[in-house]
Amino acid sequence: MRRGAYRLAEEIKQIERDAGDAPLLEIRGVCKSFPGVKALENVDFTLKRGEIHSLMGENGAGKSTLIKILTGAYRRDTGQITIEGRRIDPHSPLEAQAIGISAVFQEVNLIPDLSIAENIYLGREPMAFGRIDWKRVHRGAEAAMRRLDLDIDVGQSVRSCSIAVQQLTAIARALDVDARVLVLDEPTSSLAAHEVEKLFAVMRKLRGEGFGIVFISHFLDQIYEISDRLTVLRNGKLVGVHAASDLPRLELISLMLGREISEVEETSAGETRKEEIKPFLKARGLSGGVVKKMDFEVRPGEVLGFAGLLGAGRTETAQMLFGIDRAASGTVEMDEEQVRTASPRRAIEKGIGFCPEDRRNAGIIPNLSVRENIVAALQARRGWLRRLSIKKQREISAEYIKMLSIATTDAEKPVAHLSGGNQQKVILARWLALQPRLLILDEPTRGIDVGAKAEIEKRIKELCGGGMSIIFISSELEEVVRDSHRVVVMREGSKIGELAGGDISLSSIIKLIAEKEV
Amino acid sequence: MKTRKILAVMVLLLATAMCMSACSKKEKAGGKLVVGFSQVGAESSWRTAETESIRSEAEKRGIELKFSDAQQKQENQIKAIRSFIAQGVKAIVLAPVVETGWEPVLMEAKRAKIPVILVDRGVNVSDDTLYSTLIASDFVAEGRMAAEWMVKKLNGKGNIVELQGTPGAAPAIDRKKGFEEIIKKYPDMKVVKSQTGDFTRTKGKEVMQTFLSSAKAENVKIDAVYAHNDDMALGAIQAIEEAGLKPGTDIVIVSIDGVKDAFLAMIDGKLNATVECNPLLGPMAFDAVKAALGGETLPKKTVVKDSVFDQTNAKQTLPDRKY
Amino acid sequence: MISKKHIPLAATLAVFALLYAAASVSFEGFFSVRVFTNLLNDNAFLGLAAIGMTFVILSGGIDLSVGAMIGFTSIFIATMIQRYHVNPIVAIVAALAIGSLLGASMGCLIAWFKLPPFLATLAGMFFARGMGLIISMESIPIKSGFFKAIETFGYNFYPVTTIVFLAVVLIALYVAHFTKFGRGVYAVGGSEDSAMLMGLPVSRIKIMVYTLSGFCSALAGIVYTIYTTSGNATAGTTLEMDAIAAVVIGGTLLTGGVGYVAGTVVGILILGTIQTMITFEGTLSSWWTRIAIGGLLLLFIFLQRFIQTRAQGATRK
Amino acid sequence: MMARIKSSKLIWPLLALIVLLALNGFFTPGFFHIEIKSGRFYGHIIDIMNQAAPVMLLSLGMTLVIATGGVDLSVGAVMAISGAVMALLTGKSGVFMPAGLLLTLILCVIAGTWNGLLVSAFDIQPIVATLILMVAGRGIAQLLTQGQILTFHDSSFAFIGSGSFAGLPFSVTVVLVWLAVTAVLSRATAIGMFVESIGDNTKASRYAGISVNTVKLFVYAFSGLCAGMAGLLVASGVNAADSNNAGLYYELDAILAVIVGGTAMSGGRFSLIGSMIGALIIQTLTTSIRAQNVPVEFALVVKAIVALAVFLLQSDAFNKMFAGRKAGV
Repeated sequence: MRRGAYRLAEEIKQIERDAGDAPLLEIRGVCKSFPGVKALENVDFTLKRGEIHSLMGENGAGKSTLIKILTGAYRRDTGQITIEGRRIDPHSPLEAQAIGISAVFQEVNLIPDLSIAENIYLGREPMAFGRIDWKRVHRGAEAAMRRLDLDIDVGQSVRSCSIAVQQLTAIARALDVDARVLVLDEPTSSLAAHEVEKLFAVMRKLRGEGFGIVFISHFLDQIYEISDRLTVLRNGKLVGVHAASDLPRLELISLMLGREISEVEETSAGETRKEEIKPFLKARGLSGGVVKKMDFEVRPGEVLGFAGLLGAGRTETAQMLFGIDRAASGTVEMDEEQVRTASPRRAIEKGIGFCPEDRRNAGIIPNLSVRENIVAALQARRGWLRRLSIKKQREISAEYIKMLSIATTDAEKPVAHLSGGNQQKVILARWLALQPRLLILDEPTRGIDVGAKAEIEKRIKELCGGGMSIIFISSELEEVVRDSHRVVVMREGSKIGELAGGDISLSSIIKLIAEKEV
Repeated sequence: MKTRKILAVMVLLLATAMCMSACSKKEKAGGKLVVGFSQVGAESSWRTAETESIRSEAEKRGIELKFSDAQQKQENQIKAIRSFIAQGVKAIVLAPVVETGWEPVLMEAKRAKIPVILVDRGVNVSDDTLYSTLIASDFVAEGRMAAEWMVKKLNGKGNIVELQGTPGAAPAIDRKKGFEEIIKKYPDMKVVKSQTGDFTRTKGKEVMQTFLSSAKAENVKIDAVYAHNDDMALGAIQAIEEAGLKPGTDIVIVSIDGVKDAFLAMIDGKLNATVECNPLLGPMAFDAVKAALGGETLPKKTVVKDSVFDQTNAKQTLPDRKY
Repeated sequence: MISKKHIPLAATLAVFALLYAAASVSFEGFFSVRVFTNLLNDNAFLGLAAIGMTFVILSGGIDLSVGAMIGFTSIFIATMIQRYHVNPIVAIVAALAIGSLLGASMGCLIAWFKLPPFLATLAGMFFARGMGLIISMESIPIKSGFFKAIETFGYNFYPVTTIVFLAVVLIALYVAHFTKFGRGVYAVGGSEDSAMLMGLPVSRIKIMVYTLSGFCSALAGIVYTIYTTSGNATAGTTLEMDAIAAVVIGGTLLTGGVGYVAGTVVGILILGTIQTMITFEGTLSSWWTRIAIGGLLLLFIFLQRFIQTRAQGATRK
Repeated sequence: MMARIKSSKLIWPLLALIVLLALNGFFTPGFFHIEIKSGRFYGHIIDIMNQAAPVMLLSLGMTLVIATGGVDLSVGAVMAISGAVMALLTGKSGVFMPAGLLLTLILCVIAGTWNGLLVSAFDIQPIVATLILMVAGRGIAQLLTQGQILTFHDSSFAFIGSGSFAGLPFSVTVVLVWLAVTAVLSRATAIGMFVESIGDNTKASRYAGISVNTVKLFVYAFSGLCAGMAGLLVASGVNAADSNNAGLYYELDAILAVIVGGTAMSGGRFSLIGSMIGALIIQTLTTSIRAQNVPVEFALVVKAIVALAVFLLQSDAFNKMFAGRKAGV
């Protein structure tokens, strides 16, 4: 099987020499169904040599399915895929790689306990005298990482690295596998701005070398910055292929959402207020891990944004507040009374909820139903004796499925079967069901589509109207600016400033972050 | 700070080891005769009776006994013997878990000039100078005796069910062999069912329950039960009683070992006979040790006299039973 | 050149050294070449089984069939030689082939049909033990010149069983750290999904891991046969638990992906030392022996945990 | 819908049990023959229920433990401890029987809690944590009885394992009552959901405020209690406490029963009924081997093959392959 693939790759190279301007990759009429869902219906897609082609669409539009078919993780039902006119049929990621298709996925797929170098070379280690040539592995890995302008110890385990470095490692691996088609599925969602720039530089370089790159991102700015063409999918169907320069942003959004443009226009944070209301939560000198002496206050009914670059300590602060990590020092006061949140359970008792950044590992309980996922925290707070009746659970879940328009046919479906955005909404529902006083949202919009994002932002505002307070952590500064009443700006574990009301703007935050770094 | 803590733990460990050895060291100062005893384990009362016999005898004679429990594993016994040799014991008493596989390690003992006394089971070696003597019961003979008693009781006619010991265990194999040898001669006696009860009461009861149900369904009468040890017989008695039959009367039951509970069952009329297999080998074993160290040549095998007890003589024997 | 990730391994080794030192101080005659050679010789077959087990556990699985494989192999070889007068070398090669085949079949069940390793190998354990008993319930002594020669060699030079064990340790170290297969095992144990998406032949690696374990336990059976010059279908009962304990004590995580072959070797030595200490002590009743083994296991696991968290704390800083 | 999902998971073990029984009906003469004598039923089917009782009790606790993603290897040893303690209390010290039962079971809960502490508070892998008690526990039981088999002389205690109730062995009643208790405990409270949630994703469960350690502690303690009851049942059945052999290898049967019953080893969704069916499958197999008079040496191989067949029947991958082939033809 593998030899066949290898031979195929050889033949493809032959054709490559003969062929002129034929598309590098062509997908025609691909269909794929899952039980109860038509994930892809008759989808076409072409990728030229030396092109960065963005695949656009909401959650559930079929982007991930298409990618998985392309990389051999799924088998298509019908349709054909050709590389330079040659029909291919990858059965596994291994075969896809042999053909020249490499992918980096949204959720980083690496082996956490192996080193960066090992991860880059896993499965294709250079051999010398019948043994792995570790020197070459290390040198090669260092070179591959330097190609991404990253000069780090490639011997350290992936687990000990930040998500950004993990992501870059995955990209370095994909680039190094001799790919001709590179698929980047949400590669930038955990990268800081300068890291994104670095990645884009690499992508442009590769484009110049004749690679075809399939790019998926929910950052529209990035899409427009880097893409040559856009293919838009909606509900498993192809709705359009355009040159990026020909398609205005609003039109793109309307293609993706299938709604009237006016509906998705950005709304501003509105009037600022709450300055006079007394804070109910005060954190003083909170320290631990990377976090140093954090002071902040939360007032009822306000959105408190945490802004900062990756590694600024935003998530860590939130985790301390929620009792996941223990604070080395500092106090938290609620209603003038000192509270100790030694565990998430305690924090929940105090009326704090936390929507974690890592949805897959810390958010969803995959094989349990949507209903059970929604009521989990509520039930946990009630304890094991006071069980919610199934009827009550159904009511609650139905209420939130409706409120957050969670797309599921059935509340009894395992949550793992839902798309990422809908999973995120389920977790949001879990916390809303608790009606907490303070809800911490850590990257609630990461990796989800524009529509869901807009809905979540809208919901945040409504909740605050109802008196709930929110700590909002997001890598997208625009979101923070748009939604927060006050913003705590952090750098390297410390608070470096606080902005309120009309002072909140992109430039003011960036200025604060940049200020002392010079 | 980190190193200090690790150090503390290590010291703790060291102390534990020291404590463990403290008592044995003191005794060694007395210059006693040191004998190693490698026992199979503690899988049955019979076995613990044997251990106790050897222990108390050693104490009585002022011998320091190095005891090692192999938990039914031959490799553990081999390791123990090697350790005994390394420790420099004067003699080794071995109750082998199986008959084969002893040649290499016994050779080592011989080279170290340590006499080895085998108890309760022989070993299969090509060179019989590897051990001094064997003090044991003859499992095959026990099977024969049980069969002979049963033949007499049933007048050479009847359906027998057999409760075997653990598959692969030497007593199970031999007791089956001996029993079959005799039964073969009587065409009217037949072993209709034979299953393993793993030498335990629970399994003995379960297997007997199944046999009884089968017999009822197939319309076969079970006349007798032959159990490879008393425990399985005691379990079978329970099963028979629960089925509304009278053990010992409706169904004849014969087993081997002769433990106290078996005697009690015989007095109650529930068990018909048991073939004694004497575990109290301590005195004989240490006599042999003494003789071997004194340079005497011992007979290669001393067979412990086994005898059959039945309901007629159970009562007067019971007060003497030590196990 | 001890890198950060080798700290737990170094600590395990240090604990062994201390344990051994403590025993040497406490017991007369413990600190001798004889005791140390015995330690290797007596545990060679367990060590071989544990090395196969290390790979299985590293891949995130477990193999309960190793003990039964030892019993099967030993009775198989003995029957072949004694009853059918097969050349010993042929018998040994055949045993290795059968062991690998059985391992491979379990691997296929696990990789293709997604059976939990615990179950597939439990069935394998019943099967191997049962086949051994079918071949012969009675143990069989081997009276062959070949085995005699091995024994004499062992007496005059160095025990063959130890040589085989040490050779396999070296090969295993090479396989684990210097081959694609070895790294693949770590990857599959670390994250099966990722390994698949990274293009590793996950199914093939799994099948190979169980084949390797089958081979190792057959080899362990051969060493056991040499060790006792006999075949016994009940040999190696519950040995899988000892092997698992050795692997775990050696610092390999049962969840897979983390651990070292060298750690397993130290684990074997630690288990062996504990056992030797108990024999040297010589007054523990059966039950106290069990309780002592349980207690030492507990003590050791805590100690290891303590050292590991310390080490991790150090790396984090 | 819920019921449908559940039942579809139960279908394979149920089918396996039916096939096994049907085969027996065919090959074992009088397999379904049931006789009534002095108000009590007799027959293979009754034997199976009676003999499966200890493993069924064990598997109730084991189901919850496995559903949290753990495993409890110590149940066999706890069974031995339970019998030994009961024998000492009632036999040697003459404690009033019900009080003896209670004390014994409390002790077993403590033993289970010990496992739970190691697993939860000290975060030791379940196989290793329970291995410790598996090794040491039998030693403790032997220590208590000094390696002897202690005999009970209490007829009311004997009733538990040998008596009959409503024509069926009393052990069947014990199992049914305990199944009901466990079902109510896990499903009428939120424990069942917490257990499944922890088994499915421990981290997310902790973040949702479920006190993971308490739940784990509870399931191991509960497993200890179940093991204690099973130990008493076995001891009462033969009127003796045999520390050396009581419950030996029962842990494997209990684990098998749970897995055969459709609860995944990795944790998550569990089915108590499934585990009961699993235990019955195992016992039916053992009984049919005995009834068929399969030579002892073949019994293990037969067990291996049937077990494998059941595992494969349950394997989605196997079914898919089979279905695929059928469709292809």
